[in-house]
Parts: sequence; C-alpha cells; structure tokens
Amino acid sequence: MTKVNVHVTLRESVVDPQGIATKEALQTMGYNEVENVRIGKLIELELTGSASEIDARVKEMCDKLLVNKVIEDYRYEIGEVAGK
Amino acid sequence: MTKVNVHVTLRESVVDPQGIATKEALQTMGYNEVENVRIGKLIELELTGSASEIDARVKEMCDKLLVNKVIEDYRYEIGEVAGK
Amino acid sequence: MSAMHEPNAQQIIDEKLYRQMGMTDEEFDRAVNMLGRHPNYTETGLFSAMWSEHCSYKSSKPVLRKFPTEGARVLQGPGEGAGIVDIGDNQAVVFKMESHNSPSAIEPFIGAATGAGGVLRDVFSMGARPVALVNSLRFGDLTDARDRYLFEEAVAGIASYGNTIGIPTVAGEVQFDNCYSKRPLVNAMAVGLLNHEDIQKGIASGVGNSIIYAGATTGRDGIHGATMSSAEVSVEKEGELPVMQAGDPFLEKLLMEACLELVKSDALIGIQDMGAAGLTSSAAEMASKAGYGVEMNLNLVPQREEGMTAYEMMLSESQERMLIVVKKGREQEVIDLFSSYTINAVVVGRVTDDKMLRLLHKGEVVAEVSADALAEDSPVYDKKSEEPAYFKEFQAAEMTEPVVDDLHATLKELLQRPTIASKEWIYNQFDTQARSNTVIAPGSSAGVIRVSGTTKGLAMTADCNSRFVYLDPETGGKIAVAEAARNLICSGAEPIAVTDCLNFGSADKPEVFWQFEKSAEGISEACLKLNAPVISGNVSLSNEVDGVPVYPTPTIGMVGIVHDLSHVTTTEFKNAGDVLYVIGEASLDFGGSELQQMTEGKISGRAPVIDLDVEAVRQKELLTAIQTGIVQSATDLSEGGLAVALCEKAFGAKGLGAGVTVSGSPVTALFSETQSRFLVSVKEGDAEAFEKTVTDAIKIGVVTESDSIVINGDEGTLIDGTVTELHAAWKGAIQCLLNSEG
Amino acid sequence: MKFAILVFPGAGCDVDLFHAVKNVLGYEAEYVWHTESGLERFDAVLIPTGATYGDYLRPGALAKSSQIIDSLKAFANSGKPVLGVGNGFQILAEIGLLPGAFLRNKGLKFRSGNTKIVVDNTNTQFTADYQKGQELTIPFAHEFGNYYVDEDTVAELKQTDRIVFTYADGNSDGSTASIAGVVNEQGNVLGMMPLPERAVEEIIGGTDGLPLFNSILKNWSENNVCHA
Ligand SMILES: Nc1ncnc2c1ncn2[C@@H]1O[C@H](COP(=O)(O)OP(=O)(O)O)[C@@H](O)[C@H]1O
Ligand SMILES: [Mg+2]
Repeated sequence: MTKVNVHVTLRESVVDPQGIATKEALQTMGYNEVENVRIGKLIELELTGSASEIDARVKEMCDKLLVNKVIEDYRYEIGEVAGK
Repeated sequence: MTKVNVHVTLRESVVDPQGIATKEALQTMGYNEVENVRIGKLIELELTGSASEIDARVKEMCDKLLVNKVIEDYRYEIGEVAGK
Repeated sequence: MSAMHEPNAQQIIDEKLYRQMGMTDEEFDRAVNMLGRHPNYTETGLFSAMWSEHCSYKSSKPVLRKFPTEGARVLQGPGEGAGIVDIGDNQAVVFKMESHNSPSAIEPFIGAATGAGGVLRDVFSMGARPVALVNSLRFGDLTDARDRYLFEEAVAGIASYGNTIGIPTVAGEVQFDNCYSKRPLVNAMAVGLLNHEDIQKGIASGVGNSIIYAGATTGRDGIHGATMSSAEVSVEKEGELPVMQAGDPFLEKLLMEACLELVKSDALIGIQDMGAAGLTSSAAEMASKAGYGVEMNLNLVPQREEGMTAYEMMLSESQERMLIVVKKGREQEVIDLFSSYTINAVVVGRVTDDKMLRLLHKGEVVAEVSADALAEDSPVYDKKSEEPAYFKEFQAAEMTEPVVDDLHATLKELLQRPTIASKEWIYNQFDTQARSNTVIAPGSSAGVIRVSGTTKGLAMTADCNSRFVYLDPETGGKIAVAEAARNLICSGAEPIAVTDCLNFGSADKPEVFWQFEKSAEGISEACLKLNAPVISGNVSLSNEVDGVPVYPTPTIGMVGIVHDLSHVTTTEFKNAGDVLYVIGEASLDFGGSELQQMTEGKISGRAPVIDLDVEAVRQKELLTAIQTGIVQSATDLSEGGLAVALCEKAFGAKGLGAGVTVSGSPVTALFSETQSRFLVSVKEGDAEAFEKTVTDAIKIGVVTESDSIVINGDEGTLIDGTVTELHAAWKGAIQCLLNSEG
Repeated sequence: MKFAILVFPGAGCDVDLFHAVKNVLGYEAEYVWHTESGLERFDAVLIPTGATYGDYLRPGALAKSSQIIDSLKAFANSGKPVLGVGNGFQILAEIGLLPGAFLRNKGLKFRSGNTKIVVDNTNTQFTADYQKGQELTIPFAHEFGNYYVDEDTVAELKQTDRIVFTYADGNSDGSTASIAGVVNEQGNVLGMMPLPERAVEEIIGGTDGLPLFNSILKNWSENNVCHA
C-alpha cells in the first residue's frame, strides 16, 4: 500500500476568508507574530498498484476530481509504503 | 519570516464522511486502486520572531485554537525562511 | 503587470489594445472625443468597464425604457442599487435581482455565492435590512456530469453565503433544459425592509466631503468582471483561468451591520457598494448622480497584493467593499463605527466641484475623466432586431396533442421531470427560517415572511417559463409576469412590484435582440395590467455556448403584500371533504409544455395564449375569496397542468387524496398548460360563497381521506394511483438524477 | 428573570432568541457583545445559532478568542443556566463546557427543516415542563450537526443521564447515539442542535419549544422566591 499526501492550497490571488479570520483570532489571543494564515486541504490517499503508475494516476485524480484548478493549486508527496 | 505547515487530520477512530464520499467518487471514476481517503486541513502560517521560540508557540496555537483534539491530530513542519 | 510595463497611449492606439478590454473602435473614438486627448491605459480601462453592457446597458437601455416604473407605492424606481416600494406604516420594501451567470459557469460555488453577496449589498446600501433571499436557476437537464456538478455546486454556493450571513431563502425556482447545458443561469434576489427616513442613495455631493472606503482589501481578483460577464464564456483553457473573486459572508455580515448602523447617522451623505467594475463604477456613478466630482488617492486604498497598479485597483471586483461619502469633519466617527465591527475603513478621497473622476497614485495624476462621460454618456445602441424564421414557422404550425398511451405512467414520468419534481433537494440546504419570520418556507407557491411588529406579510416569488418565451417572446414575457403574480395571489398576497433579470444570448444577433424587445413588451403590458411596476432589475446578455444562445429567460421577481397574515394560504390540501374547484377551462395548449418536451424531445408550435384581462379578473376574484377566508388551499396550474397540480396538493403533510372528474380530451384535460388557471379547495359550507366570488370556478371533485388520486373522464377512469407511489417518485427525482452516471 | 443573549461576530440568529424570550415569552433580555466581560447581573445566558466567525476553521472554534469566554465559563461554574443552541452548542463544546465535537453532516450538505426529537431526561432545569419520552417537532439548520463523542464518553453520558434529547426520526446527521442535546455534569449547561427558539409561535415553527423556556423560568422562580 502506498500513501500519498496531496496538499491543496488556494491560488495566491484568491482571497482566503478563513485564513484571515483565523489570523485575527490568533492575534487577539496574543500571537502577534502571526503575519499570515492560509487554510488548505490535506488529502491522504492510500493506494494499491505499482509504484511506477502511481504518480500519473494521482495527478489525474487531482486534475479530475480532487482539486478545483480555477481556485486551487496542489502538490503531492508519494510516501512510504504504509506499514500495516 | 518563518513558514510553518500544520497538518491537521481526523483522529483514526473518527469516521470521515467526506473522505468516504471522495473515495467512492474516485472508485466510480475507475480509480479502483484507491483503498482509503481521509481529508484533513493544511494550515500554512507565516510568522516573525525568533526561531527558537517558534516551536513552542506553534504547539500552543495548535492546542488552543487550530486543532480540536477531541477529533483531530496534528503535526507540523517548520519550514524555510520565506524569501520575500 | 506593473505600471512600468503598462502600454502608453500611443501603443494603445497602435496595437488597438482597447479591443482586449472589450471596446470597439467606435467606442474608443468616442472616448477620445469626450476626453479631448488620447486616454492612457488606466483611463482606457475605466471607459471599457463603464461602457460594458453590464454597467452601461448600452444595448438594452432603449428597450428598458418601455417598462412601467411608476406607481403610487413606488418610492425609488430603477437607477439605484435597488428599488423601493411603500408598504404602509412608514415602512418600505427594497428589492433587486442580479445575475451571476458567467462566474457560475466557471466556478459555480463561488460564482453563485458572490451573486447572493452582491445583491445583498445592493439592498443594504439603500439603508434596508435584508430579510429574505430568492433565487432563480437554470441548468442542463442533469444527464451530463458537468451540468450535475454546476447545479450541485451553485446550490451549495448560494446556501453557503445565505446561511452564513443568516438570511433565510424563502422562495426560488429552477428549470432544467439542455439549452442551459454548461451555461447555467444563476439569478439571486434579495429583499429588505426599511423605515422611510432611512432611505439612502449612492451620491457623492458637497465639495470637500470625504470619500471613505470600507470593507475587504482590494486584490487582483475579478479584474474586468463587468466586461467578462458581457461576453460569452469559453470554458477553461488552462493557464487562462481568470482570478475568481471569492466571497466572505462573515465579513459581509459585519459590513452589513456596520452600514445599517451608519445609515442612522447624519454624517452620511451617500453610500454604494462596489459591484461590477468595483471602485470605478461606484466612484463615477456617485459623482455623476450628484453632479459633483471625486478625487481619490489610490495609495490609500487598502490593498491585498503588492505592487498593484491604478488600473488593477480601479477594475478589481474584490467582494465586500463599500464606498461611502461622509460630511467633512465627521470622518473619524465613521471610521470608529466600522472599526467597532472590526471593519477597516479609510479616507481615500474627497468630493470636488469639477465633475471629474480624478485618480492619484504615487504622487501623480493617473486618470482624469469626466464622471458623466463614464457613467452617463456611454454609447447607446439601437440594435438590429429581426424576427427569427422559427417564429413564423411555429406560429403557423397546427396545434396538436402529444401522443400518450398510458396516462398513469405519463403522469408519473412528468412528476419525475426535474423541473416539476420536488425542489426539496435544493431548499433543504437553505436555512429557510433564520430570523424567525418565515411564515411560508419554500414548497408552496410563494415564500412569505411576516413584517415584525405588524400583522402584515411580504410574499415573494421568481418565475419564468423560458420555453414559452422562446416560442413567442411577447406572450412568454406576459406569462412570466402573470405566473409570478399567480404565485403571490395563491399565497394570499396582493402583487406590488417587480424586479427582473433579463438573461439572453448575444444582443448582436438580430434574432436575439428581437426576443429581447418582444419579451420586454410582453412584460410591460402584463405589469401594467396587473399593477406591478418594475422597480429594479438587471440585464445579462451573451449567455451562449458555442455560439448558440440559451432560451430567452427574462426572470421575473415579484413581491406582494399580505394585508393580514390570517390570509396566508398554501398549496396543500387541508381537510377531507373540501370541495375542489378548477378556475378556467383547459384548451389545446401544448406548445412549450413539459409534456411536449418529454414526449417529443423538443418544443415547437405556439405558446399558450394569455388574455391579460381574464388573468386580472381571475386573480382579483381569487384574492378576494382568499381574503374573505373561504379558501383552504390554492395553487396555480403550471408545468404539467391539472394532474400535476392535483398531485402537488396531495403531497402535503396531511396525507389526503382526491377524487375528481374532468371532461373533454383526457390528455388536454390532464396535462395542458393553458394559462390563467388555478386549483382551489374550499370547505363545503363555503362552496356557494366561493362560486359567487369566483366567476370561472368549475367544481371538479373533493378532497378525500384516502391515499389515492382518482381522476375520472367522460369515459371512465383516467388515473387511479396511490399518493404514496406518486409522492415517492416526485420527491426523490432530483436526487435520483444526481446519482446517475455518464 | 433576566436573560443575556451573547452576540459573537457574524452571529445571525441572535434575533431569533431575543424575539422568543422578549417578545413571545415576555422576559427581560439583553444582547451582550462578545467584547464585554461580566455576566453576573444575568440569571441565564443564551448562546444563539448562526455562523459566528463565518464558521471558519471549525464552527464555534474562533469564538474561543473572544473576551467574553472567561466570563461565560465563570457564569457556568456559578451554577446558573446556560443554553447553547446550534452554533451555540458548538461553541460550548469548543470551549470545553460540554463534551464532544462536531463533524460535517454525514450527507455532507447543510440541512434545514423540522426534526423530531425525544425528551430523554426531564430531570433538568431545561426540561422539567416536558414529559419523559415526549416527542417534539423542532426546526434545525446546520452543516456541522454530526455530534461526536468517543465511546467512553457516551457510556458516561448515559450512565449519568446527561443525554437530554435524542433524534427520533433517524435524522441525526450521523450524531453519536443520535444525541441531539446534552448537559454538563452539574446539569446547568445545555447544548442542543435543534432550535427551540424557532418553535415558540403557532404561525412559525409550532410551539414545542415553549416548555423549554418555561422550565428555565419555573426553576428560577422556585429558587429565587424570596427576591421576587
Ligand atoms: N432554487 C430554489 N430555491 C428555493 N426554493 C425553490 C427553488 N426552486 C424551487 N423552489 C421552491 O419549490 C417550490 C416549487 O417550485 P416551483 O415548481 O417553481 O413552483 P411554481 O410552479 O408554483 O412556481 C416553491 O415553493 C419554490 O419556492
Ligand atoms: Mg405555483
């Protein structure tokens, strides 16, 4: 089994109201060192299949379903074989 | 400026309805190799302040606000100094 | 693009760069003439945005002038953020409908959400507290995956914005037809209430008064949204994705509360939201309307991104921003007011007496253009209009009845058509009861909210059967208005005014422009006849996919007054034993009907005839009967005709059925979409009084205790089904379609 | 008896509670803005629904940064009644006054309408006016109505009789043990996802929520007879 972590983030020029509100809350709580917060998604996939294919297949899944490219960017890491 | 990526995931014992729906959608699209999908959050922080303090401060932010430990786990990576 | 790389005036001419901004050569020449010199890049941007169809109505103005806009109750007609109508007791209702079609075709969730957000700002910038949302939606028939995605996401987007800001959605409509495949229509309507003394306008007057910018920061999002929404969208070539302007309902809620507090202050001179063409349109329009000028220093504009140019700032369509004019010397108290809601507000300029829109950036004057030239003196086109060939053909066609072999199966299939099926899948996602004023939530003919502190209510609805409009724009326009009024009447309300959203294909096509003109004529006539002037609206042209226009869809949003909440009436049956009446007889009206589309796969022929005199009389009589308290339930007959309306009445919570008898051709009696008809239940003891009040009422049967719908014809039973079976088919149909593959 | 209605930024439905308590029931009610502190002058605190802070990060989470939270905790510890409905319940869970947390509805979509709930415990100051086992029809509206508590906590909640309402119609959105409302150990803090304040008038939502507010009042009158 292979584990893939897909990091989905909002494109830079898209406003992130969640991030802004979270930043403000952190600042109110005294964390004034926080300059910026952006909130994205972390999609963890567990896949069977040959390691050689995984890269292309995951890219396809991202493009077709997991990521909305109008507003989001993504990157992923193909991880270790999950040990169980 | 330091960049910290906080990965927030649902705890293992918690059912992830969104993850299940996404897995099913991927399988319907023919990605039968997908065994499991979990959807979490990726919180990207940009912080000022001394590197030595950051670790402890981020942990505090997670515990106090960013993460709800009843349902979520987290880990974070303190990243490179953002170049701008 | 940074200022350094911005093309200069000569390059703009040489390379005809204005064309990329949607301006024609003639329009550019006109701008040059008005300016008396060649515009720089920023100025060209100002002209192109303000002279886009979306902001200037340059193609539609001559047609819109025909709408009746006056009436005893009208306090503010078209021209401001929203229209205002008096409802007595020193209160007024404020409403407006807006399209968000292009953004919704690209990113449906955000597109639909910001549509709701924008129209809410239109309403609260008039000084009114928004009390309800309504929407009108059009999608392909859900057999295509992209259409299912667009539909699901657009609904979720509207829900997200409305639910988060805490304003109930109480009514709406949706039609599914493949003419909207990949080109959905998303129209949002907001309704607000205010006291007369709180009415605000978007004006910038009084030399030396300050211009305050309040709300979200300005980013590079939505630049040229106004021109984009006036053009056909070709979906997604990678790398060319426009930057969507995402919405922030949380910020809007704070902004709304701050603005509603501000309208009570005498420091306020004028207020307008930054909608299409953002800072440009709000500044130019406020100056032009007041007959003053505005000077702004763009360095002071709160910016989200680094290195923004004047051009980018002026054309950004970042959401949740307001432009406010306050009395000189009173700036700080206004800034403090906003800051108490954690909203950023800053002085960015002042009112001048020279009628110019002057922009400073980095110590230089970067634009200096007459405000009137931008806001008032846009070109106006008399577009070519031509009757399309199909129209003659359809008018000449012989009227026929669709071929049906199994009446029961046909009824069931009709109930599963997404346009007719239960819309629960949609409105269950909306908080329909927020603010505790919703008397009728979605599911009946119109939504009704109470006007707190009074015994009155406001009813609202959106309607347009675009198939009829396509077959015969003038008739279809009349029907849209009449149907909206019927939905209000059936709920116990007197219609008082109309907002509209005119969704059409490209006005450069003479056939499309003809549809536009003709439907506007029909709308005007019906509004006059039914006493409901047009007080606000919106035009959306260029709704096309691959050069094919969508059906002409002039959506009518209508608001009515329920004079006493005890008049509120709903669709569903109330008691077994009640007598059932149909008002008006069926005739051979299948052109554009749901049955025709279903059986033939396309529409053709003549749209149903509508006689507005008959319509007005029936509406008046039915409302009188309702107000006398002798009507238990009422609904109008629309898609699917009598049989479908009868089922919908039985699908209420009470578990009642019906037994009725009809005469004439079974298919016509059951499914014809003849206009100006209603289905009403009345207590037996009130039957006589009802017949006296409503001239064209025909007794057809009774409400029964049973789980059955029985319709008898001249020669025996036509339909004999269980409510349970039919209800299940109707209720689950949309979910079923969404589960399908392909 | 005097009710405080807490107002956090972005809350939309503070007006619903205010209307129910003040206009329909005729009690004294006052809005308290999130930047205030000190709730001692009130006899009960109500936390409305609506999307405070836009429901961003997690519903109810950002309210943790509000100044009023310390006063709210102190008020709850003093034993006076605190009721959180919808988003108010989510806030109470986030700040730890009630157990559990909220996940997205099992169906993944926002849902609203009427739901049927059963009164499981009439032994609280919020439910004394109901019958045990009584079925109520109450409006609801939420996207994160899927209440989660772990197994041990459910067992404890059951054992200590702290589950006050459960969903009767299978419309639980995935909530553990169909829980619709719980109280804290002391029994003075109630959180529930259905919205009783929207069920206090026949013309709007029915009247099944009335006894809840009346129970609070009755309990207060019994304990404050000498000041009355
Ligand atoms: N998009 C929508 N949003 C909210 N409510 C809707 C929507 N579409 C339909 N509804 C509601 O569903 C019910 C049925 O709609 P519809 O079939 O269009 O009614 P009618 O034929 O009487 O105009 C109405 O109460 C309407 O308000
Ligand atoms: Mg109707």
